[in-house]
Amino acid sequence: MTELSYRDAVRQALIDALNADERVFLMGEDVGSYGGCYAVSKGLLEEFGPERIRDTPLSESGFTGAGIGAALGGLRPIVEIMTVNFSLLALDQIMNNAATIRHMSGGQFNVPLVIRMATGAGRQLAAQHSHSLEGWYAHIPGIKVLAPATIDDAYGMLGAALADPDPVLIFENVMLYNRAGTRSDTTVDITSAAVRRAGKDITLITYGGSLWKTLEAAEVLASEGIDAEVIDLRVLRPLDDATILGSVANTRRAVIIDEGWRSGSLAAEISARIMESVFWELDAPVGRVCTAEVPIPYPKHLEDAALPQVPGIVAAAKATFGTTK
Amino acid sequence: MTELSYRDAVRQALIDALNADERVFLMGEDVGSYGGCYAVSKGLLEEFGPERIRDTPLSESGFTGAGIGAALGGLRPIVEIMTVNFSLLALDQIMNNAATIRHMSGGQFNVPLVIRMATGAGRQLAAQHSHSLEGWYAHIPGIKVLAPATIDDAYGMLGAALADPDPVLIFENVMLYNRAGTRSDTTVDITSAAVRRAGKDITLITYGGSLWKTLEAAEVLASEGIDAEVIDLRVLRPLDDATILGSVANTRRAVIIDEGWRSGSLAAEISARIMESVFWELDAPVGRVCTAEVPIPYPKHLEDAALPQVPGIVAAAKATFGTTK
Amino acid sequence: MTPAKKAKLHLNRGNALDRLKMMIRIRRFEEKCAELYTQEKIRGFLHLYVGEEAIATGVMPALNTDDAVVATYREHGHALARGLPMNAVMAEMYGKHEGCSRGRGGSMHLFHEPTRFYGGNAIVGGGLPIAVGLALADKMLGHQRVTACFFGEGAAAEGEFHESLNLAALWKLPVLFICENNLYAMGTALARSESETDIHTKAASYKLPSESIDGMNVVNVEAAARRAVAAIRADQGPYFLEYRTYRFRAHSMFDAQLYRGADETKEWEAKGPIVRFRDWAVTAGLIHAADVEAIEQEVSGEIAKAVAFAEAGTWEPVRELTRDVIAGGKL
Amino acid sequence: MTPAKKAKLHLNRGNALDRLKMMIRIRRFEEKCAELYTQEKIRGFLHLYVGEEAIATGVMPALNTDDAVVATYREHGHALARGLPMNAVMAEMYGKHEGCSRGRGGSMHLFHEPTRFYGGNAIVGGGLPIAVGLALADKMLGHQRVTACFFGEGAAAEGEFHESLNLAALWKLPVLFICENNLYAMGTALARSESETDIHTKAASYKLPSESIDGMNVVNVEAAARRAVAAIRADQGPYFLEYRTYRFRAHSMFDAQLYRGADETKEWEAKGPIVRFRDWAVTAGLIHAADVEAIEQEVSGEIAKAVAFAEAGTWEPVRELTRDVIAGGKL
Ligand SMILES: Cc1ncc(C[n+]2csc(CCOP(=O)(O)OP(=O)(O)O)c2C)c(N)n1
Ligand SMILES: Cc1ncc(C[n+]2csc(CCOP(=O)(O)OP(=O)(O)O)c2C)c(N)n1
Ligand SMILES: [Mg+2]
Ligand SMILES: [Mg+2]
Repeated sequence: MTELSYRDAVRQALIDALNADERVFLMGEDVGSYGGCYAVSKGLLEEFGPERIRDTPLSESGFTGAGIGAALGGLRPIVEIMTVNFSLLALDQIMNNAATIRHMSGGQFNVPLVIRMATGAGRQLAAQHSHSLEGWYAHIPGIKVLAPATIDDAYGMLGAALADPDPVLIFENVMLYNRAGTRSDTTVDITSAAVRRAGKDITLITYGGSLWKTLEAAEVLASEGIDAEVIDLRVLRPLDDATILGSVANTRRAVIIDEGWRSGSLAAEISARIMESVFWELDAPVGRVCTAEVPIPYPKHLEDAALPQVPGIVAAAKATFGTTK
Repeated sequence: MTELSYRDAVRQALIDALNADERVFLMGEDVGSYGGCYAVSKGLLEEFGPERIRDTPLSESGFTGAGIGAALGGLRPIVEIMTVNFSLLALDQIMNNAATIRHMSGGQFNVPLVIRMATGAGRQLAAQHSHSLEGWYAHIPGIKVLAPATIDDAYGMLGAALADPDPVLIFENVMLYNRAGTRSDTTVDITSAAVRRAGKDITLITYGGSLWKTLEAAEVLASEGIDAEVIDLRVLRPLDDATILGSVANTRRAVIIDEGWRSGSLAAEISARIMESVFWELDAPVGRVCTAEVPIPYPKHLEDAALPQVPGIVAAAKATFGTTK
Repeated sequence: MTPAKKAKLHLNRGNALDRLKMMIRIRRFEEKCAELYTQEKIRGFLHLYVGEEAIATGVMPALNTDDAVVATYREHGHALARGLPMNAVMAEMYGKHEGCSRGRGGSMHLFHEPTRFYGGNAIVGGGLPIAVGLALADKMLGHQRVTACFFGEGAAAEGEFHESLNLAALWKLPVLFICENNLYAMGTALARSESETDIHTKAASYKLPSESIDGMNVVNVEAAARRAVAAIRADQGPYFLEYRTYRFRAHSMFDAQLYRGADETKEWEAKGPIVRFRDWAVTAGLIHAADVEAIEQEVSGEIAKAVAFAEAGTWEPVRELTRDVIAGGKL
Repeated sequence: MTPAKKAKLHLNRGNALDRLKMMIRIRRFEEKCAELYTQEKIRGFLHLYVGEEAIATGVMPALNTDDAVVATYREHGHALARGLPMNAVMAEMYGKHEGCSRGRGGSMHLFHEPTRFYGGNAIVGGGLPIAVGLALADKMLGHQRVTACFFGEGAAAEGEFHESLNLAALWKLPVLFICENNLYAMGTALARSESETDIHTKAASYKLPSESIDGMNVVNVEAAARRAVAAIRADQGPYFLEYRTYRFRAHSMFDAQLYRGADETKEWEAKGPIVRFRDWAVTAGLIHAADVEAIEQEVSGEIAKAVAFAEAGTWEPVRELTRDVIAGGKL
């Protein structure tokens, strides 16, 4: 167990995958000579050469579709869309091809494609470069959606995604790349949510970049006598209902923390599922802490105000105790 | 009050808008010579000429972006994206430009653009031609999203959308085009939900193509002694909370009927809002009737099974009475 | 057949009968489909290839069995010419479980693993990047295979056309781009959608060799395809063919054809690929009138069987609704 | 100025001083920005135009005040050359309320209604369709205006490039497409992203007149722009200019420039637009060494004032967070 960053963990996962399977290759804008927009693939070109660390022209739809074709053709492509903000240009390929070919072909063909992208706000990149759309992508049948928040997941999810016979989207939160930690030897699955902190008074449900804020909030709550359980969804599609609902049935209270815009957020889906399955166990309405409904503004104070933050999470959690009627 | 179809109502709205304001023009694939994929704009080319009934090449991103530019340049464009299925190709322009320019420019520029598209399944068009993404679009701040279900709305919403200074997306459900009815003289707003049937026992919340199924279900329920209130959302973004929550607070029960795929549906958002605001008034968990999580299959029996249908709505409504604990 | 042999077209009686028969198979199959559509046996969108049969018929023989094909929603002809069993195609048109896509796809989504037939793509331009990827896989895996990608001239305006041609040329991938220029995209005439209507010249933007060919003449079609495929196999770079053709029928079953006159269609019908090749081959003495009669009979029998097969097919049970969304069940 | 006059470039002492001063203003402004970035006064992405100043400087004088400009995330130079007040631009870099986009946009989203400066678009290729639309509005409304659209050579691979050029040419719209070919898109050298690297030749696919020009020479730049704008105003059709240039600095502040050697940059710096024009103009006797000194001083004063303005600017209150999403508040 050595100290490494989230970025290093993803890089190591790439290296191990490239070494383990000849069919694996990485393709995307500036993954090669530049070393990756967020330096994730730095050094890989030298190690694996331009065929397998394949720089693409700026053509998100073209190379994402090419990834689909390459997967159909027997390879195990990892397509990097530099950031989720540019993935809209590839959405037709993702929704109309990657997600449907297995079904349209009656199961004859499948698309073992991994698409990685950076996601999230917090770096003052303003309205066109700060989207958090992973929860939104989780609406699409036919794909899996992953949101690694820990070093182990940053490392382990890539291999699991490559082993999956269907398209898997991995969203790496830009605020986590520099986060350091240690990597354990446990292999990770891509089917379950994880309880990152056990607690009995309330369930805080989150994923990705918000996990760490939520854990911090849980500590604040603990200091005020509220013992929060923190669930890291990890897999945004399909959701692990058992873990989520089991926890809420236990704690009887829940708040969902989600960096997506509030309306139509993944948080809404989780709230609805809790409603449907454990309504009678709830002692308070489920709360949500989401991003404000605004294209992310550039100035730091406004960006901070737009995103979920620790005090807001603490307040939302406490509110579930204050509104008994 | 004469009998006309939903299609005719949209066409009449186009004609009236084109006559009322020189700056208005219609642009899209096959809106001219072909008369519109769903014959909505038939005859308009002859009446208004090729400048104002502007056929475009197949280039959804290009002409949607051109619509944004034209709106910035002083026109009032109506961009027709033939169907929502192709709108993914234009999503970058919609989310990154249309929805953000007002904000990014600090309010200096605004985009008075109307985008119309056909939406919905039910015509056996299979996995790539049967999307219902209007609820999904409602996630995006900076745009308004409309779903006309009635003849009056099919007619009236277009004018209201054109009068709006911001981008408005209008989703016309393909199953409604042939639906006939009469048009009243009332002007319609694009801010409120409508109670299409008053009732006291349960609130059924829906929009677009599912409205008519829901009203049918309400009659079935009535025959079994359950008096359902039916709300037609009409405006999917921003949602009219007052009407929705007021009704549910009254009836204490709700089911949402939504043709979108279940996970991450607009129905989830509405369920979450009910949870947040009227939890203590609820006598049962809020139910959802959505589309199954599958790319829409071609055969009729499977397509029917995938979509919300009257018996499923009736069953979901009744379930809210059966599960008291 | 050796590559060298495949590169040239040897027209003899056998070939001529094959080509004619294939074109007639496609034509009669689709005529039957149109009829079945009015009977509501086939639903959804139905796009007929009538008038364009020479292209699929001429191109497919230039391909090997392990090459790949990517087509559009107007792909019945390509499927049949590629060797998909007519029974499975017809059952798919019905949406029956026995269809080539298990009934899930219908007319616009014919798929077939044994012949590497990758659909049936109903998003205009959407198939091009996939073809690029298939070719990339072949190149990286060291397969000597070609991917043939069919699309209409309408697709040439889409961004994906541009991105795909660039990628294929930049990476020197074995893709045969085949533009079926039938002059209309739904109701939009080429001149109203492209500032440069000479489609094949656009390939120059990508340094991609290209030709424009009469797509109504199956012999020319095939000769060009063989030339192009040979070039691709030799250089491992893409090639672009534009075939000039015409669709005799409406765009789909919902098209009143307001955008063109019956005269124009008539004119083109007179140069139709079947009558033209048939008359030429008869005149040239390659085939005889009786051959044509025999083909028609054989084809008519095959179609009748396909209809019977489809009719006898089964509906997948509703409990299977969500299968084949992701793995599980029967991957 | 009359159109005929504007179409030609008259180089005299006044002009020469103007052009030199503008290039120096842009250069020094950005050098200051880089400094402020390391001080964390400016955050987010910061893309410098250093080395490319001749293009914006040469093109803008060819435009009228009522023409429109669409630019990219590398647009400080365009904004200044277009006439945005430096104070407002600097305040925007800080994210202050007094910024030209109210602080909401930052470096990548400079907007300015009075000069019809439509951003500041940070999606590569995303500005092209908007420029097409602006020109369409002008044409339909009968305005005799031009829309100048700047983008990098990296954008040429995007589908929107293709779709936009076709639309503009098909509809004969008054768009001046300006490709700033600095040979790299982030770390991707042109030859590794385009099979045809001669970008301006791609315009032929759309029957669009095009030229490739040395973008390091402000005189050439301006002459070509005037020619192009005159052609656009005369024919009401688009024009495509490719300016060959080079960015001296990293792509953004996060770029280690692993993809190119310092030698290459050195070589280009030697032909830099400022030194080249300055030396030429001095040698030609158009301007004197003392002029240069005076310009530097004046510019340095202006920048100091802009920084002071930005520093003194205010932060928009958090309660205003959701303003300017849709109308309401202050439309
Ligand atoms: C991206 C997209 N936009 C629009 C459509 C609707 N549509 C289906 S076919 C078609 C015309 C295509 O014309 P062309 O490419 O020339 O092929 P053809 O039908 O003539 O064979 C259109 C507009 C679509 N399927 N996909
Ligand atoms: C659609 C899209 N993909 C990727 C990016 C990330 N990105 C920003 S600038 C850039 C390079 C653009 O190069 P070029 O167009 O040549 O302009 P330059 O930066 O050289 O001025 C890339 C890849 C983006 N902003 N938009
Ligand atoms: Mg066509
Ligand atoms: Mg560049």
